[in-house]
Amino acid sequence: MNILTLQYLLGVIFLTVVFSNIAKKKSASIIGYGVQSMVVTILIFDSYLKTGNLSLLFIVLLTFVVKVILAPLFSLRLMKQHQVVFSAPTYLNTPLTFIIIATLTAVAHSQKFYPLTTIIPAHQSLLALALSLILISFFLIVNRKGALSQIIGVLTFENSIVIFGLFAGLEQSVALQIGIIFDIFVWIIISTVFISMIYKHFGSLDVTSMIDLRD
Amino acid sequence: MEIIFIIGSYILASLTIILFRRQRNIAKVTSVVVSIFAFIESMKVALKVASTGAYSFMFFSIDSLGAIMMLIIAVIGIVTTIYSLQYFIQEKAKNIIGSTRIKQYFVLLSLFFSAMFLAVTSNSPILSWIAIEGTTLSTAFLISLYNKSSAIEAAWKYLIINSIGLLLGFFGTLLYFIPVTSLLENGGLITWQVLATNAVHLDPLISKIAFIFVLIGYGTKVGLVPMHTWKPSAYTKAPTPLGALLSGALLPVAFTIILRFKLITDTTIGPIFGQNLLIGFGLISIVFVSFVILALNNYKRLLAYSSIENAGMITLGFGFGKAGIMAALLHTIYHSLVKSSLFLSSGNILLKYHSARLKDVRGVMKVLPLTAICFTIGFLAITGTPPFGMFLTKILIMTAGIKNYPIVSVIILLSTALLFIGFFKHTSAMIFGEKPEGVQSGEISIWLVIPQILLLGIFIILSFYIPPFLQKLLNDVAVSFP
Amino acid sequence: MINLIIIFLIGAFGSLILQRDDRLANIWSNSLAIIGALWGLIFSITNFLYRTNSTFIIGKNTLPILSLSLKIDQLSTFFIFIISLITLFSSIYALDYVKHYFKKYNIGALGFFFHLFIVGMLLVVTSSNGIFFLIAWEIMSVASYFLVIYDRNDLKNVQAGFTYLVMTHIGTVFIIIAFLIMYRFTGSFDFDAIKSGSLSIPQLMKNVIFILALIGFGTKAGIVPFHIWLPVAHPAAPSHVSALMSGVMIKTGIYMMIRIFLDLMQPVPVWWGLLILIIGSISSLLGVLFALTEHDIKKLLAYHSIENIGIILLGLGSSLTFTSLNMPGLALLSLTASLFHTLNHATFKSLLFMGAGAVIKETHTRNMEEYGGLIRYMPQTALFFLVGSMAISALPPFNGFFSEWLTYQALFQGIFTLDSTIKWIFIFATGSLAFTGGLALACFVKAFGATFLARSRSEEKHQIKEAPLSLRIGMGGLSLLTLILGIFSGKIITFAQKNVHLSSSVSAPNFFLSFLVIILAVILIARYLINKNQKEIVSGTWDCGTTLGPRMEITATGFARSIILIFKGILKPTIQHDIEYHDSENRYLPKSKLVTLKVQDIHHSYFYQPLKQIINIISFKIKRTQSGITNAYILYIFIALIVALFFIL
Amino acid sequence: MNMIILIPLFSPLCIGIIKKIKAIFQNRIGASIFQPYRDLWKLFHKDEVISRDASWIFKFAPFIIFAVTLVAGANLNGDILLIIYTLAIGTFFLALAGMDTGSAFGGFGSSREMTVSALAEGGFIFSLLTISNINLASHGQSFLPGILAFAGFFIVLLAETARFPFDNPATHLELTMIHESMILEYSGKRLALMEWASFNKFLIFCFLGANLFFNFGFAFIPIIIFAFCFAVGFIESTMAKFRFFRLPDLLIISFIFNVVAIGLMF
Repeated sequence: MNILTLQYLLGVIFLTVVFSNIAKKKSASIIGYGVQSMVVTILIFDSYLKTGNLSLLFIVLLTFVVKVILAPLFSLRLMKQHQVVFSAPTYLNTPLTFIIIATLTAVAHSQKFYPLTTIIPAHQSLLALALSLILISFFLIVNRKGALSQIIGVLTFENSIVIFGLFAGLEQSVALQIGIIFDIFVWIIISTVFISMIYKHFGSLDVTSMIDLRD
Repeated sequence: MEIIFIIGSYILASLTIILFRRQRNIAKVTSVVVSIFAFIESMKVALKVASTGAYSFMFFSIDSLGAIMMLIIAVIGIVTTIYSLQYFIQEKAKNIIGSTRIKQYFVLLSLFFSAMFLAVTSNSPILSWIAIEGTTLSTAFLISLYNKSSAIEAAWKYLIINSIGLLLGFFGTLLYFIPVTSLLENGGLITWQVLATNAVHLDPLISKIAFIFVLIGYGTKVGLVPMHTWKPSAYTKAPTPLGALLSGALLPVAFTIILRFKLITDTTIGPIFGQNLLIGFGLISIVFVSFVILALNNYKRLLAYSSIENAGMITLGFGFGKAGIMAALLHTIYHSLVKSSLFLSSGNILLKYHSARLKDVRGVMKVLPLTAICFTIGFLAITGTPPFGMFLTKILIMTAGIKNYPIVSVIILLSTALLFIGFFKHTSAMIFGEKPEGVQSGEISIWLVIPQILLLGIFIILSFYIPPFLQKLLNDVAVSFP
Repeated sequence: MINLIIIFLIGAFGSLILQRDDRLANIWSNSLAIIGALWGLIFSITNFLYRTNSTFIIGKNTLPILSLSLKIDQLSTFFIFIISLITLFSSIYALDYVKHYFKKYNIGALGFFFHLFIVGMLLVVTSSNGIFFLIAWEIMSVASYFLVIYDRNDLKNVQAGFTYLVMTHIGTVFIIIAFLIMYRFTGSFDFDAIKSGSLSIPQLMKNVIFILALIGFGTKAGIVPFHIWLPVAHPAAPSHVSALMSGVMIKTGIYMMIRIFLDLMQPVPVWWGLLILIIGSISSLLGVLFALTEHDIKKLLAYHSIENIGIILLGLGSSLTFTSLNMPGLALLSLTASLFHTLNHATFKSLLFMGAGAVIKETHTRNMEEYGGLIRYMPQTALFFLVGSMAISALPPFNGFFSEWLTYQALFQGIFTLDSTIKWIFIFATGSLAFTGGLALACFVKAFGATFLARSRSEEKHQIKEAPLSLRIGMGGLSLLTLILGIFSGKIITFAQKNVHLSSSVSAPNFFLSFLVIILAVILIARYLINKNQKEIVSGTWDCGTTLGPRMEITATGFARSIILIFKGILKPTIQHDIEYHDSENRYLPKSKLVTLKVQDIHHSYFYQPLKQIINIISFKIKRTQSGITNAYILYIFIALIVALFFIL
Repeated sequence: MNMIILIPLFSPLCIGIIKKIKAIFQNRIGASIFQPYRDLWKLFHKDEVISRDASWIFKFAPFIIFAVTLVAGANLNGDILLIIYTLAIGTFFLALAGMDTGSAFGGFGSSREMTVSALAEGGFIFSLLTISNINLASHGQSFLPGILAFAGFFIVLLAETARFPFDNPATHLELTMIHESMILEYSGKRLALMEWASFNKFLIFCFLGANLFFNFGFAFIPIIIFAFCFAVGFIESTMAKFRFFRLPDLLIISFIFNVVAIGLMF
């Protein structure tokens, strides 16, 4: 896979993240997450083709099954089951979110992070984009009010770290693979158990109702 | 070898509790037995490390820092388990909590212990990261044990903030790995030693960024100020023994991982960068907490903020370097002992007064005389009044700091004074005064006081006489740090 | 020295063990204290005679900086002498005094903290390592805190304990900073190392150390700006403890000032001494003025401790000025003056506190307005209190006069020999000392008169009986001591003047003898020679026809009203009249009229109150950051990350 | 030692002279200058009435106060502080005796007395300090400080011996009397002793003033004392008594005079 297609795929991920930032409807951001993880599996599959390392194949299958199919389906089912209100409110209105996303991407491409993005000189533009992805997904968590969209935000954040790892030449390393697997495992538990608990106690998945624990 | 036995025994304990759900107090017996076994094992490990130095095998590598942490976890572990036996009997008597929940508590507790032991002794950063992630999970469920809406909210906040922190930590570890993976092709697990040896190839700027990510990531776990927000609500809503464990054991464990990464960054770009960052965070934490404590109205949050302040003091100690490191290590040991005894005493008060608000708690000296005495000694020790050891470590940290950071040390001293006033205001309001009529005086049960007396006893002995093997371990760690 | 401390430690833990049986615990702790005090007296006197300086190291220690080393030189021996002297008398006093706590509180704890308090003081005056000193200092403060809040049913005492420990702690923080700066330049905490290395400390840093040490030890000594805890804490403690606290504990602050300013930081600029002189004069003046406004007897005595500390500081300040102008003779004179006054103040102040304690034990109230006519029921306590008040207002046959006389000589020499601004500061100091003397006299006439003389102001005074035996022995011993110290002060005065010729000198013995002879002569002549056949008829006081109720007598507030109105600039008195009428319509037949005169403590309202408000506002603002919104928390982490990345890269 | 006899012997004489001078100014003949001796003699031989509420202080105070004036008289040329503080014992016991009987007048009298003597103390010490060290004056000119010190001293004399601008010795009006109200309850020999003591005190002050300020020699002392009596008599008949709350300003003026004197002198 030459650099051009990699850039093209990364562009798709970038768009999905931006879209989930702005999208009013919650289901949109879940579908966005699905597309994102699909692209990640393609990338890992590509690095498997290049290196022929069997464990990579195992991870490709795992991520494909969990992130692309299970997670979105599960969240959509959860939304239907709890008749969660469709609109996922955010703290800032859309133009302001756009401005912040733009500034974050500019920061990621700036001179400050130059050493970070030239770990592998060839992937310079890719790494810069991946870094901006990390910052934007971090901002996504801060901006969203619903509990479900916060989880989506955290998962996108985790996806962008994985992408950055892949492009920074860590495909082979066992650490990255273990990290991904364990992360998936953790988030399955959290989303299943906790979401139902919150819903049982708070009646809605809106985080803003949970503010009585203050000094 | 002992470490495998410890972790194995904990996992085994949690399995047995799950399987033999029928028997009445299987959970209690197994957890006590296992924690005693773990204490003996970690004592053996500590003695071995003191005599022969660090050793590693399979997935584990135990150095002197790890040995000290194991000792702390084991001691706090035994005491809290003993305390929680009686604590939950009382809670069940007042039917605040059902027996299934208590079984869940002991299962999660042993998982929590095994995760902590793994985190401290694992030889690869990724394994420690997974272990810390494990602790977050287990404690999240423990916090939401009471199944009340506030407990759920506290658990949710704890979960979200800590997982973001750990993701930052994960990203930081990845950055450390980047130059290393290209070297060794076989894709084996990258250990701390591998990282340390070829840390010199690390690009200085990347190691700086990586250390920032790691510090902020694991700093959320330790609870330094900008990332401390989950602590007060988590400690208040969690069952009391867990509060003692979180602040007594989990805080130092998370801190050791930051220290290990600091070692690597120090070899690449020298200690000054790491030290400045630590001092910065330490300073903000202490100053922030010393103001907030004055305006609190809940004594559990008071203890939470006090552990944030002590975390700040420990970071400061490591930030000042040289004599400060030995003092900071001692401060960690003393803080774990005293803070857990304070938490357990606050548990007694909660059992008696049924409310954590400072306004409702009066005349503890009349209602629970022994707990009041333990609480006062704990308060005097934690705020660093001289006869106890923590004053000495505070002074040693200050002497290390006065040389090249005089203004920082003066600010710290003034804010510790302010902290003393805040803490003292609340404690004297609680201890003295008339007994509210609804509360009948008399200690609940002797088993609820012995753990605190045990902890304070160890603390007082340690503040005057440090056993040789511990002295040796401390020196090894102090030497290994710049 | 070590066995002295061991005795007190045995006493401490012994009384803890025996806490079950009140009587036994009381006897055990007080007898141990008496033995310890006697041992201390013998130790200090032998040490004083043979001029022995000894140093000890207690056990080896694992930590590098701390070495438990004691160094006893003449100065520490003098202070050990004072501590053991007053402990002796206060424990004798305590034997019977503590009986009225028997059923209420745990006597074992009282004994434990009493002994710990004395051990703390002994270690403070002998330790020669900075950290060991700080540990001893805080043991002393924490032990005395638990003694202050001993009578904890009364919430005012707990509040007093709170203010006390907070102020002491702030003082200790300043002392720690001072020691840290000394450590930074001399590389160690040991006093000898600091002393030898003190030349390497730059002058600016020496001034900083001076200011910090002055604030730190001034808070403990109770000099004016930092005195607010003293009138609150001393009255709250049991009387034998407040005698020990105001007699001896505040002197440890003076001891450390002497140790640091005159011993460690020796080549000293002139303005240090002058600043202490000014603070001394202000403290003495304000101390006595606030004492005049008080009608709580123990608070009045506490304010007088501030006044006497001011007088001691005058001596100390002048000796510091003379050393910096290298006039060793005069420096020795003024130092002996301040040390002699420390000893005298310890004796007569504890005597007065014990007297007040005996009165409060009988009348169960501290408010002087409810006393009156107690001399009829408690003649011996009245006599001892009279001796104490004469000694404190520096009337000749007693020791107060001779130490104040020495301070005057030091100040006069200052006026005659020095020039320009320094002279005017000395004149200001002498003026303030003169006025303090006069006002102290007025204050103690009020205190003695309102408490003991004339008729009782509140009715139920019949069941008052004389103070028990051990109280009277304690007070009697101390009053005898003030007399002996007064008469045999000749040796100290000649020692003080040995290398400076004073225009005049006073010899106490022949003054005292002539005084006695003349009084006897007058009595003989008047009583037996001239009117041996006159009768003395006893009848009521002249009452201009109205019945003489308690309302007719002058009250303590009335007595001091004229002086308070004269000094209203400083004291800002507010007089409040509550008039109760027979029937509300006509205003002409008042049933009862209550006049309350309140004085505004300027330090409290212009410095401490605003400071407290600012801190509270800041803490509430900062607390609001914990607002409960999860997104806000994550935002903090995000900002921290961005700031760290930008700031560090 | 001869002062112990001389002072009590001649003090009633001075008071007689002052009364005579006042009488002359009111152009009446007035009692003879020896009248005070006869009054004392009469009082010594009268019976005494002692109040029920009084304690041993009331009974014993006159002897102490009288003895104090004798002792002060004895070491007049000794140390100035000793004189000042011995007289202070006298004031101390006088005020206590005033309060002891529990009558309103005594209480207020001692409160005013203590206020006046507290404020006068500063001026008193400083004036005697200047005078006793006037010969040490370093830079020569010692005339102006002498005058200022004498003015300060004279005001203190009037204050301490309860003479005119401070207190009217002749009146028993409870609003104004200070010294008289304290000895209101006394009678018989104790009243005599108290009166005599205040006479002695007056003479001691005049002697101090004469001896220290005008060192012409021992022979001239009676003349200077007579001049003092004349001045006091003159003031008593020409000036009005000050309101109580203007007295502090007068005493502060005397204090400032002495401070300026010392400032100039050294």
